[in-house]
Amino acid sequence: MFLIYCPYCEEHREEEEFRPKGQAHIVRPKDPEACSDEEWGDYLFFRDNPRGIHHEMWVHAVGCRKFFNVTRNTVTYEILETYKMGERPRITAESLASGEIQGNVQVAGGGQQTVGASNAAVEAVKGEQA
Amino acid sequence: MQRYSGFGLAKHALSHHENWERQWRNPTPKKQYDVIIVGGGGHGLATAYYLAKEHGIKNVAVVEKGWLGGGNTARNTTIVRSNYLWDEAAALYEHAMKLWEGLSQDLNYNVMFSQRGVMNLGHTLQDMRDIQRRVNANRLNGIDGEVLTPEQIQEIVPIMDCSKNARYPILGASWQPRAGVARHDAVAWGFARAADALGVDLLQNTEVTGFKIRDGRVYGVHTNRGDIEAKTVGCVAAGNSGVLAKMAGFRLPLESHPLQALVSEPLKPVLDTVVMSNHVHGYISQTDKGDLVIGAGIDGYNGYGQRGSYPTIEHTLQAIVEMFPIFSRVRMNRQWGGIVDTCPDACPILSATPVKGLFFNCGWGTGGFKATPGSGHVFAWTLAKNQAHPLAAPFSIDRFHTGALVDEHGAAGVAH
Amino acid sequence: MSKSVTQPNRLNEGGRIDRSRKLGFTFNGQHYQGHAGDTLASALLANGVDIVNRSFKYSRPRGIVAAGAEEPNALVQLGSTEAAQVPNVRATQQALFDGLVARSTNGWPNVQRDVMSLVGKLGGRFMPPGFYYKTFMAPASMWMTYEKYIRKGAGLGRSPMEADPDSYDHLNQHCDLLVIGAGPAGLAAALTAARSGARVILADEQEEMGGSLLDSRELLDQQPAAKWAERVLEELAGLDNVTLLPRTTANGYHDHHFVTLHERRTEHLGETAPLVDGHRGVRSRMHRVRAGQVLLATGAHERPLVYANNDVPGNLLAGAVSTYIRRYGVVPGNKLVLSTSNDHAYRAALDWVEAGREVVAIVDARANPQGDWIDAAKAKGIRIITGSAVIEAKGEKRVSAARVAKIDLDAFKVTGQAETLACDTIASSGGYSPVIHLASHTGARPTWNEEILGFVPSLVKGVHAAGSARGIHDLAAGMADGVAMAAQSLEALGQSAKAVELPQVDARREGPACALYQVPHEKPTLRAPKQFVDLQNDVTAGGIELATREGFESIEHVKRYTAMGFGTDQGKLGNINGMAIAARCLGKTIPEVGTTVFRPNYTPVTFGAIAGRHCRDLFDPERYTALHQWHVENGAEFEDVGQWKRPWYFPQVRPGSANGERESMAEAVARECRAVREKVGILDASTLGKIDIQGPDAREFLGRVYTNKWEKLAVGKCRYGLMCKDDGMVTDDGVTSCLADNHFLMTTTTGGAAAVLEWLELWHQTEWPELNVTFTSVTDHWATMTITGPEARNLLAEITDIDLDRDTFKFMDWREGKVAGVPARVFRISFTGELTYEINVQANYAMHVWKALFSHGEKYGLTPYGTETMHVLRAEKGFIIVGQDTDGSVTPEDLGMQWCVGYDKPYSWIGKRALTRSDTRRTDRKQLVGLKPKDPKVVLEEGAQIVFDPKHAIPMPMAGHVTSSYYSPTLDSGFALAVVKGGQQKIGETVYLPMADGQVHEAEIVSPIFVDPKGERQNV
Amino acid sequence: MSNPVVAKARTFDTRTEANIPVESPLAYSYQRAGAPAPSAKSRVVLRERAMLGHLILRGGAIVLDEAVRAVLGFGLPARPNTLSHSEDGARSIQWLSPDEWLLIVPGGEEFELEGELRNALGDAHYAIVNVSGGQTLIELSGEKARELLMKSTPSDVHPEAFPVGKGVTAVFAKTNLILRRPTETRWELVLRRSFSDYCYRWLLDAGAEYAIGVER
Repeated sequence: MFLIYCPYCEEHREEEEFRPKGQAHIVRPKDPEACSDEEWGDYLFFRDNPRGIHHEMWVHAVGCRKFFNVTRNTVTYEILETYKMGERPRITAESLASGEIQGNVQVAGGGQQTVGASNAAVEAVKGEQA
Repeated sequence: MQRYSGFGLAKHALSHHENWERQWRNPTPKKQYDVIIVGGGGHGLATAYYLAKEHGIKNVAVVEKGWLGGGNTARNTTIVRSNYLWDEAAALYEHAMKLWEGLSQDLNYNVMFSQRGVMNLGHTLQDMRDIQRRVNANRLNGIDGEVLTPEQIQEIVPIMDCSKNARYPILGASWQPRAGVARHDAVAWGFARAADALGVDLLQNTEVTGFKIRDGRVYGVHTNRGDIEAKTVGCVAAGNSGVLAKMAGFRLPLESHPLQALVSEPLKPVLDTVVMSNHVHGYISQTDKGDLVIGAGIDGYNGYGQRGSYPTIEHTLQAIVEMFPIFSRVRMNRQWGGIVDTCPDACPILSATPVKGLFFNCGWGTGGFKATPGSGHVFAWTLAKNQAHPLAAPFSIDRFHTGALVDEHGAAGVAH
Repeated sequence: MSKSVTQPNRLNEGGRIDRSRKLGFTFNGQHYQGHAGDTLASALLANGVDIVNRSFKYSRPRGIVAAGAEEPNALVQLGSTEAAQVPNVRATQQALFDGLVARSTNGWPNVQRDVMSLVGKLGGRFMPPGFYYKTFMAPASMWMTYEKYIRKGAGLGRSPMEADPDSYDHLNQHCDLLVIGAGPAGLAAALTAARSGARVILADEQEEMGGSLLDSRELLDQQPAAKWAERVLEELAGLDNVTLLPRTTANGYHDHHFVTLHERRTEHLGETAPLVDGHRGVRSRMHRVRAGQVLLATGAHERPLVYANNDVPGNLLAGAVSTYIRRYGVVPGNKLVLSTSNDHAYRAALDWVEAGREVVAIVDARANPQGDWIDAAKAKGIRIITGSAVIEAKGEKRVSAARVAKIDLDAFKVTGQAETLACDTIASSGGYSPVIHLASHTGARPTWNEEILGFVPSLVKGVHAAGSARGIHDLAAGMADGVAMAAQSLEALGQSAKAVELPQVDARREGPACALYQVPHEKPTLRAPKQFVDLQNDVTAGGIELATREGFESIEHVKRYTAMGFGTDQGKLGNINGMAIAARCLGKTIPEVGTTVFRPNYTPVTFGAIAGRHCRDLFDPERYTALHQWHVENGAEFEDVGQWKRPWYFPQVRPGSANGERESMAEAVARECRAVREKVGILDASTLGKIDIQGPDAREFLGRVYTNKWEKLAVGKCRYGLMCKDDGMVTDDGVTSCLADNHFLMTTTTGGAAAVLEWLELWHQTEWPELNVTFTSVTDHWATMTITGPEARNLLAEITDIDLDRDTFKFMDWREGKVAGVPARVFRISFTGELTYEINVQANYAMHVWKALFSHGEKYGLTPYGTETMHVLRAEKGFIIVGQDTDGSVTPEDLGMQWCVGYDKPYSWIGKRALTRSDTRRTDRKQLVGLKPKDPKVVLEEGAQIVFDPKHAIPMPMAGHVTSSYYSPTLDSGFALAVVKGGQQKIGETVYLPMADGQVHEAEIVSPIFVDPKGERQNV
Repeated sequence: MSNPVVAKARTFDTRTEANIPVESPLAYSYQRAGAPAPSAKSRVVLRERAMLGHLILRGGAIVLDEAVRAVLGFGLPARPNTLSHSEDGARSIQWLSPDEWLLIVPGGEEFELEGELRNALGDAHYAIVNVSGGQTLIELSGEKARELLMKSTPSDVHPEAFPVGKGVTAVFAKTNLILRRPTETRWELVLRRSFSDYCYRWLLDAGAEYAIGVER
């Protein structure tokens, strides 16, 4: 069971409070009508799915209800960083390979990222309150 | 190939078992093959076997980075059934079921396919609607199945709590008598031995590190034991499909998730069928050794660690104790995890790819074991003819662009 | 049958048992006596019980081998009553209590004379590894019969057949440092961390903390080692920052230092938890520990040597012999032969001699062993045979002799004439394997250490190992290691360690051990008597050799082919020996053969303890509305909808029924339906999800998440909305009302409430953070009572100050006012097609309003109805239920709801783009229609499949299925909603529904609106 | 009663005349599951504080803080997962998320308070939602209160990790609730109405070994 640092609550919390939401930084095409079926399908369903460093979105479902991003190793399950919506990761597979850590750059007021319709996104939210 | 039989066994016993032959060779890779299968699990080995047996293509290598059958083949809960909802999926799994029914004899290897019946419980009115819909569809597709009442369920599984006091009382179930379980390791070994006997090279400890691709066509693979050439390459590497696709330069509509399972200590037989519940989320059967084999849910995050989160195990055992209160004092011996490649529609991909000559068979999610012979059979046809087998056609990658998904979440929602 | 209560193998003094407290127990029907402080195993040995079980495959008699978690044989069925049965309890880990009842798990008619042993003896050679795979194949039809007989031999113990009387729970713990194992290293580590002020948990699996100190021959500060342990434990117990957990096994090491500790709270007291203040205690408790750092001081397991007939009762581990003598005052025999590869095991012979019994010989595989222990043995006059080993045990139900011979380790052969030594006990030691299981759970692969001849753990960040657990077997060094590793752990936490002074231990001279696993025999392995590697699964050295011969070269293949390590002991004794044998057969080294991967649990844990308190009534929350009590009191049957309990229907006593017989569901539903269509009904609709949406961009947001338009919805108005995922498939629906220009109240489906709220947050937080809008769940704040039917207005008018005039308070309007004196928001929306008011009040007042409606409702025929009637009434109107009439593959257009799609909205709302993909543009998609059975008496089965040609051979092409189907009292006919391929263009055509019973129903495709197609009734 | 549209959102006074019967979310639970009276043996005591005013505040911390100070005389809690309260402890504000706070006041105050806050906030971007009917508050005290919580939530409730003044949203058994520690000896659980029976039964069951008593 993971221990996850929520960048909004500024605390480590148990995985039971969080839900994974799939690959991070998926961008919804700005002009969907201009997309081909292939481009739209890519946005909806196709994912990186790497063995190793993965940037993924989680939500602090039992907590502040904020979505945020996690850089995690999908083999060791080590969490290398968590960061807020709208920020870019400091640690990437490339940065680890080159030994350089990026600055924590705020690129947008919020996120400009979403989930498409991949598995994690369509997974039923079971047993939660609303 | 040394034929196996009860008589043969007795003969070997008298010679102190000193004359058994290897079940498969340990060959040195050749430079070139007609077909390379990447992945030596059940599906890959079955593909190689049917290529050799049905299509006469015997110059085949199975490239396996670890040991044969060491991935999900070794880690699943061995359930075999074909009662899927949609025509396309039902046809594929029923094709597999028919092959299962003669598999031990075909391979001369007892895969212990035990047709003890599989029950999918319904706990809500919507569960029951879905069950009726699926069973009706199965019947018209020629697949055995019926809807059971709680009384009938209680008769088949007297130890289950079928009372109305349960938190989610059992309202009924679907029942497929021909379904059951098989001995998972034996399936891999049986296909391996039979494929080897037909000339297929099984290359263990051989890891693919890249593909040889020129002008959009595949010419072979790079491995830790050198390059191996072939103009047709089939990837059948559950838990690694995304990684292989990346090597070939494209992405797949897949996420790899941990899927956990566990066994109890061996018990005298108390459960002679397979019980699955989507709603409370657990499924259970008892092996011929006496272990209760229990499948847990899938973890929501991507993971290649062959382990998942502990609360998933807790929830599963809560469900098992809810269904079988008598198991409260039974003890869990061991848990483990597999890596399942899940597709957005809970159906597999059996498909050509953007790279000519390179095919993928993946995305079986939580239920690939049951398809093993069918998957291999259909994929071998596809590789041999360079054209999708009619049963594979609906499962091409294209469907994620056109939208023609085959949404089996209802039937496949519970991991198995 | 009462037996003599003397305990022939019990010493008159010594050990940590309480001789003043005698405990009676029963094993296989015989009564025995032991003492407080005994384990079941020590008590059985004290009573001279040799055979405790029969082996799984060959039914060979088996005795106690070990003294702890590694015991493979002594598995018993515990319990005097059916409900208290526990299968497969290791006698070595079960504390004795008065009245304990145990049986062997195998053996028929009994463990002394087992009929199956004949099969094992005669048939053993016909059952090599993998024999199942090679036979039972012909004829194919016979396999299920063969399997039936194979299954008769399955299993060890048996499941209870009654529900468990005990309860279990979880305790969530958090600490800086978790120390696992309270032996010398663990105690030293815990003391260091505790004195430094860290939050420490110390867990140990045994009945008593102290580990090897409890049976050590060493002196600490010139005192028995156990005294030091007692002192340290006393100090730790007095510290607030320390939690001591005895009888607690760390059974799983999960990610990020989450460790599960299984505490057996009452298993040493009785077979069920005793009553305290009339309340049954918690039998066992799972501590779910989140640790900052973890220190593994789990010690080592001794490896037995693998020689012929090494499974006959009387073959024990050397260390177990010491433990039974020193800790329990039990000598498990009279004449001992010790076979060893190392110095350490000599202690067993010394303990044996000091207990006053005979040591026939120490057989040491090394040519020239040197060290203090050897000198001590020589000083006692014990015969030491060097360069040799016990190659075979003699005896059937108890060891009668040991055959000893010179061996050549490198050539793996017997080099001299075997000597037969009469004895009743053979103790063996092949060295010590660090207990690396927990470290291995983290995914770290252990590494082979040639110096200690064992695997040592690889450690992920934050995990430390100390003492024997990482191969430091020397007592003083192990304790020092505990201190050092504790300091290292604290440093990692940013804390500093206070110095701890360790007691003095006399230095010992010890010589190196030699590598010995399988002992050679005069005959080749496959022809020699069986040499057992995994006793529980009857895996032999010959079996492993055969597996490698057949091409099973990976250690994982060997394990799977032979079943080695798959027992309840998970190969604690056998795995390393098995790997060594495989390595020998393959001409490889042990590390080349591979490492072994351990998975949780370290030792098995009951399902109950893992499930905890989440059982029975607490399995899953039941959600209740504010009116639940009324529903219960008025006889409602309930339907589970998500976690909610919703009234399904309200069966009433049949008019004129003498014995209070209640209506059937069909009768109740028909009555409820008629009440709504003719008079007025009332539904508790509180479970619908309700989301308060505020902000200047609320309207824009709604326009993006709903398929239809929202920019013109006026204050005071309501509108139905349909929600899709971005794949264009319908996912939820509901009515949203405009409360003020920047303020909306959204309703969702009951089951979809949580998902929809999260969905809105997702899009707001990730994609459209620039929109100024907030979402707050108010589902529980409001109770919703729906009154519907032609009399609804008349009823409501009696208790409200709201102007209900049909021209001022119109359909799809909402108003505020008082209902029964309670402030209420009333919505004129309808899910039945009748005149409807949805009354929303603050939930704490709901019961009052509900009862007030009833007190005024009688004259209007006010009738409570449940979800079933609601379903019938809405289906008559063709209103869908998301999740019943849709299944995630249905678009708004498939539902014929183009009227609810804003094709020209400026923003490309969620789901829009997907509607123009090639597959969603198909005209033969399955589309929602109505079905009218040709025979009005037929109520089609929900889920029935629809075909165009019922005469088509199987497989029969299917065109769709029935999604909703009911009997309509209004139509006096069955009717259904269905999805049919191209159905919207097929109105008037006939379809067929072939059923399981052979009947083929006929139905006509019709409009899905069956009642009041013009929608006039809601405007009466 | 209803009031004119305030700014662009609509407030609604849900209070009634005093003689109208009102039911706490636990009314049915007391009847069905019982409410054992506290005794000398009770090492945990449970007490419901029903019918309080619960408001959710959404918006930016700076503007909300100013308005709250002006109206209530104390500000928003400065740190995530903490509480602030009036001097007498009768009114509290809890951080729920960077733009969300829970304001709990004596029952009956919530409507006027909402109006005053809205007036103080003027045209700022914010939201206030009355959720008083949807939740209730339970107090736990006694020497084993913390251990009872450890059985129920994976949150760390050790005094070092959960000092007085902290409040979090927590997993609780198979649901979730708001958990806060206003004083050294007292824990508060804010439950959703529809889950309150489950939580109550859970507490009675898990608290049985501490002879839990219910103060009524």
